[in-house]
Amino acid sequence: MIPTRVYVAVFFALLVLTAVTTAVSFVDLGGPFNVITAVTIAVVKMLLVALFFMHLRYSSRLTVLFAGAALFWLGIMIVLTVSDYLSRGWVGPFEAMLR
Amino acid sequence: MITEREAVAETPGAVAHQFDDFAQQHEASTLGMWTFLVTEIMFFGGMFLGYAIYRSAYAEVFGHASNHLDIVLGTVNTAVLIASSLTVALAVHAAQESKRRALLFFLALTVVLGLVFLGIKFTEYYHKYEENLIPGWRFQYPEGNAHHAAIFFSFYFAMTGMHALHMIIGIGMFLVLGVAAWKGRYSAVYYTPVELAGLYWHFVDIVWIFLFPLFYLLGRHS
Amino acid sequence: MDALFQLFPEQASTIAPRVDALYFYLVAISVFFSALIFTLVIYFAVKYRRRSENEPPPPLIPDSLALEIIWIVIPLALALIAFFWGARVYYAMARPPDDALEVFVVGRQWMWKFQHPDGQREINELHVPRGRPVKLTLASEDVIHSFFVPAFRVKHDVIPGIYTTVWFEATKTGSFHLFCAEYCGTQHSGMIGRVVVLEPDQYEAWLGGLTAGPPATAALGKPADAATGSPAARGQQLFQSLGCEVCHQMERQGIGPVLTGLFGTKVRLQSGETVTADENYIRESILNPQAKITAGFQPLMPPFQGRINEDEMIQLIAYIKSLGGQKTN
Amino acid sequence: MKAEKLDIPLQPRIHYLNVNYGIKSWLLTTDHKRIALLYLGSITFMFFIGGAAAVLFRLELMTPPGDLVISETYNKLFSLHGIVMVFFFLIPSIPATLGNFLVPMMIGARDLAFPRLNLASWYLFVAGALFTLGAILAGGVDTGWTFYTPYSSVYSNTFVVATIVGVFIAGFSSILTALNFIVTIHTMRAPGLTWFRLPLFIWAHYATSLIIILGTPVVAITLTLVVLERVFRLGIFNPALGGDPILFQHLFWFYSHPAVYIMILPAMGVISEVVTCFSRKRIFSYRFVAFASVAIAVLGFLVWGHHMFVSGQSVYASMIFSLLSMLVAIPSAVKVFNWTATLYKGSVIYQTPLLYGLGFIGLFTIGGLTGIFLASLGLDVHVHDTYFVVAHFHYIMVGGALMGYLGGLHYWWPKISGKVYPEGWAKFAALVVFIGFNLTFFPQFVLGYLGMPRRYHAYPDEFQVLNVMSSAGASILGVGYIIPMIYLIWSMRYGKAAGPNPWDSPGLEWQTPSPPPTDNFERTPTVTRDVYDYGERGRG
Ligand code: HEA
Ligand code: HEA
Ligand code: HEC
Ligand code: CUA
Ligand SMILES: [Cu+2]
Repeated sequence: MIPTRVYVAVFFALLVLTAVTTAVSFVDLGGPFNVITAVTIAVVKMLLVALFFMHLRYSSRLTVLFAGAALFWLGIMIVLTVSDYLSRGWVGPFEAMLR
Repeated sequence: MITEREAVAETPGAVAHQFDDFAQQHEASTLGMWTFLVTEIMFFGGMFLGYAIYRSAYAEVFGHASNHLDIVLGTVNTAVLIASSLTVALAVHAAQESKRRALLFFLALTVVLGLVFLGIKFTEYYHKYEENLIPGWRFQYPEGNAHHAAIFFSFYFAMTGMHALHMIIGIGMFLVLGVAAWKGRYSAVYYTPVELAGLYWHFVDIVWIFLFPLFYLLGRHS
Repeated sequence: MDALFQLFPEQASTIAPRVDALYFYLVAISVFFSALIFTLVIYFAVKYRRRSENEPPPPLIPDSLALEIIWIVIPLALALIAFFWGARVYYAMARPPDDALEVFVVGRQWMWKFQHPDGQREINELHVPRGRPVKLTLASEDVIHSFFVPAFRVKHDVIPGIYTTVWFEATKTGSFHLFCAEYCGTQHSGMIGRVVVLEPDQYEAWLGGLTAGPPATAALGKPADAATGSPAARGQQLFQSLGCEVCHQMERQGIGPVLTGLFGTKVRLQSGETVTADENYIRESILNPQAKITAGFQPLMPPFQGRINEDEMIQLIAYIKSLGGQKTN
Repeated sequence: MKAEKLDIPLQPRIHYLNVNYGIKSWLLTTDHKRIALLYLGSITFMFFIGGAAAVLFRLELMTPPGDLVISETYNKLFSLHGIVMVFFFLIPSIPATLGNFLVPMMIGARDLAFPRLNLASWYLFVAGALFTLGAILAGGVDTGWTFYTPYSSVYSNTFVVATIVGVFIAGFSSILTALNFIVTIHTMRAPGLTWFRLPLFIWAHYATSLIIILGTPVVAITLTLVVLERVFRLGIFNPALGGDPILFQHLFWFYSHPAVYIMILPAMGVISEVVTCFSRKRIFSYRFVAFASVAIAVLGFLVWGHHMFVSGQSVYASMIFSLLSMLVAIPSAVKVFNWTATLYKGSVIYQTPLLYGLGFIGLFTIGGLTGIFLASLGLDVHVHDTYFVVAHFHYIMVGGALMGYLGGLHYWWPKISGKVYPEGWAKFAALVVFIGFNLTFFPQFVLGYLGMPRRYHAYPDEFQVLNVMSSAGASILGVGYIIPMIYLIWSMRYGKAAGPNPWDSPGLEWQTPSPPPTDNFERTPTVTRDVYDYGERGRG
């Protein structure tokens, strides 16, 4: 069984991260860095909740595999869709190969 | 017409007829819950993808529009939700140690925190109503392209609304669990329902962990 | 064309033989594999049929990695050939030649409207010259449609909100079916028309006849459009009447940038990105200027979304193009 | 056989069909076998509704002008046909009936892991079907089964919302079934039943369940957004309000392409069982066939953009999707070749299930190969949204999946009902289906390449001959479907008793009486040998 102090520690870590992400958002980090920081912090928070509160750290490989698979498939969906949007206006690359 | 086996299955804490033993039943239930969470991830994932596409297409307006959300209430709500995750984790812990009173206490606390979250959320919704920021119903947005701002708020309401719906379901689950816990159904031997409800609640928490920066924090720096 | 029974569509564009060649390649593969599978299945089923109830059990046939590899690699190779072949044809379809004749097409429930560079307008009928590439810029006023001419083997969706293009070079004169291929509501199957391919000199005559005499579309009951001028000329009128010229002046920079020579060039945006000033960009700049602010300017231009329709948009763009610039794509 | 003779019972043996009687004992049952039968009834009903719509629009298409029904009606008919056939017939067909019945039996379990959830899934299915049928009775829906925006979200003034709610609910029903399968297969296999001893039917259902779990939620949320957009006039997919209709297509096909594998994989599972049993041989290359199912499930998620080659999707994205579509064809090819090889040197018995099985192999091959045409970019531009596509998917869904379903239904009918169906009639019906099918759909390939667009109420004269052939075939096909329905129902009452193992198959589901007792097995079986052990000469 996981000792309660682990839970409490995770709780405080989450609070601190919430404070950090809120504070940082008021600073202009330039370019895409605000988004990157915000998402990174959110991912860390997610991992904390999943690993400790949801006991993923202590679960069977199968459970971890399922959780991982969901994220992986979400990744597939996002990456392939975004690849369309990003390459909409492209002209040129592979031109020679294709003409 | 209930067979004896089925009758046994109705008693909580007993092994249902299709399973051989507790271990198998527990494994199946946990795996079932995780599989369900996989579907939930994909469900919210679809909306996150939509959000991401529009956010990059209309970055400017999205940034502006996000400043119309109340960052104080949003941050407080994040803290409330994280606290409720803690109380759920402690509730599961109490059940694992067969501590009935502690279990009841943490379940009650979770429900209260959940209700506080929803209360704050609906206050925010009401503000949006007053500020005419509800797309399709009352919407005025003079500062920029109103259509694009409306998309921002559409996602805001769709995603936080879907999230709130999940919270309401979760609170309902904890109320039912509370009654069962009151009757002393859960103990170190059998606490699967508490554990599963906990998994669900943590998942709902994780969704919010992403919603918060994406909606509230986006345009603060500009 | 009018035969009651056909097995193969007419080839009437430069791309059609290329598509058909690919088609025959795939037909050949399919016939081969279908025949192979059918023959083997029937042969085995007959040859190894059970002859009596107490026939001894069949022998154990060991798995064969070699066989598996063979029937993975060969189909894969054949499929990859189809991929590369298909990709090349597709690429050719996606990139119109530079010297193409440009026609604007607006689809709406449930008709096709065409606008030629010299101002002729047609409905559900498109006249084009033989032997010259024609590039169509497609716009929709409502839902998604799809521009499809089977004899040319070309098709592209017509999407509200953005421009798409399709091009072809007709090789045969005659009249060909034009279909709307994307389901668009009640009269989807009525959203059809003809593409009439004329010899270049006939085409010139047709053009002349249109501007001088009564338009060919009169046959369809459409009154002759008195104010027929080129889209660019009408665009110029719109440019004045909508008040664009208040901010966009010809030589001198006003509140907004000078649009002369803009088309096809690279524009620097306030966000630091650069974009090509193609049709879609200009369209967006007019409908929704805030989306992409040109570097060095204030976001002062009012959005024109909802104030101009697709036809007018086409004319404005034609006007801006007529102010010079470079060819895109 | 011996066991049956020994305990010729004075009282009829108790099995799952006669443990108790009455409507309540069925509507409140948690027995997977009874739920399977509830599903069987429901989807058969839905199939005939979808089929009736097909009959009507095939009649309309006999003549070039739109003269039998008006175009609104025509559009509602094919929408109804597509929606009902896909969401309310083919997706649940094999998994919810044969799968529900057999997954626990094949792995030696007493029931699925969550029996009550299983019943709930049937109720959800019925609720979804009622919504959709209600929408049809109220006036119908005319968006096609693809619900493309902005037509569905803004322009159509038919009952889009009610239909979508129905589809949404049905989606949750299939999610619950899939969840049950995944958990059951993971946790409840009989002792000794390792993964590589599982019947290929189970592998196929596992792969199918994965797709359902990962894909269905996405279409659920997408359709929800369409409803929100329609009801609250939001602009998420409406270009007039800044939305992007192509995003809808991405989200829709992210589910709906994998969904086509939801429809075919279970049928492939059936074929693996049938072909082995009636050639009295183990499957050729078990592992390749098993992994092919998983490969199809995974690769199937990477190719959805092949439905969008002319939609304004970027040229390069289209190329990626085309390339990946070529790859996804390979595992299907592996299966086809391995089934064929299984017949080699077998001891082939011509029973009805095998006839359907062989029909499946042939028609699926044609359907699949024409999929390669569609996946080839330059060619798809011409045939996209023409009857070529219609022919492609009917070859796979009707010639493939539906034949697989009928084959499976015949194969396990003795187990399900305890009775034998009339073999002569069954063979005759299989032949009628095969002939009717090819006459209906082969001409459509030709029509498609000629350029006849799909969803067309009226068409130019020169397409008439081929259309008449197709309509004629459809009526033959309809007869072919009605015959089995009649004799299967007939056999439930009048058929001869089947005995526990009429096909003499080594599968676990056959090692228990027919119909099985409520708990499936007297004693949990222990597995020590290969599921496909037909006692071939030379086995160790
Ligand atoms: C059960 C259903 C099912 C299945 C299994 C498939 C399987 C495949 N489909 Fe199909 N498809 C549909 C149902 C299905 N499809 C439907 C319903 C639509 C239309 C949707 C709509 O718009 O309404 C559609 C549309 C569709 C399109 C879009 C067409 C368009 O709208 O323009 C494409 C394009 O790539 C495609 C491709 C494929 C491919 C490559 C496969 C492959 O998986 C096939 C693989 C199988 C084989 C290849 C045969 C066996 C192999 C051999 C015998 C060996 C030889 C092989 C080679 C040489 C390669 N399908
Ligand atoms: C599982 C899937 C499935 C099945 C089994 C079928 C079965 C059939 N389909 Fe369908 N079809 C689709 C899935 C399916 N279809 C889909 C997804 C579409 C696309 C829809 C869209 O565009 O949105 C489509 C579209 C489609 C079209 C194109 C319509 C168009 O684009 O305009 C056609 C045309 O011939 C057609 C024909 C048929 C026929 C003749 C059958 C036959 O196999 C049916 C045979 C069954 C019967 C004949 C029933 C027997 C019952 C009776 C005889 C009772 C009769 C009662 C009365 C008449 C009151 N289908
Ligand atoms: C109130 C002043 C104003 C009016 C009226 C106006 N514009 Fe503009 N326009 C601007 C400004 C300022 C910019 C540069 C900032 C930006 O990109 O939004 C601009 C940018 C543009 C651009 C993009 C040019 C580039 O270099 O990227 C186009 C094209 C354009 N306008 C066309 C039009 C048309 C067509 C009309 C009339 C229908 C019009 N404008 C009316 C002020 C105006
Ligand atoms: Cu326009 Cu179909
Ligand atoms: Cu597909």
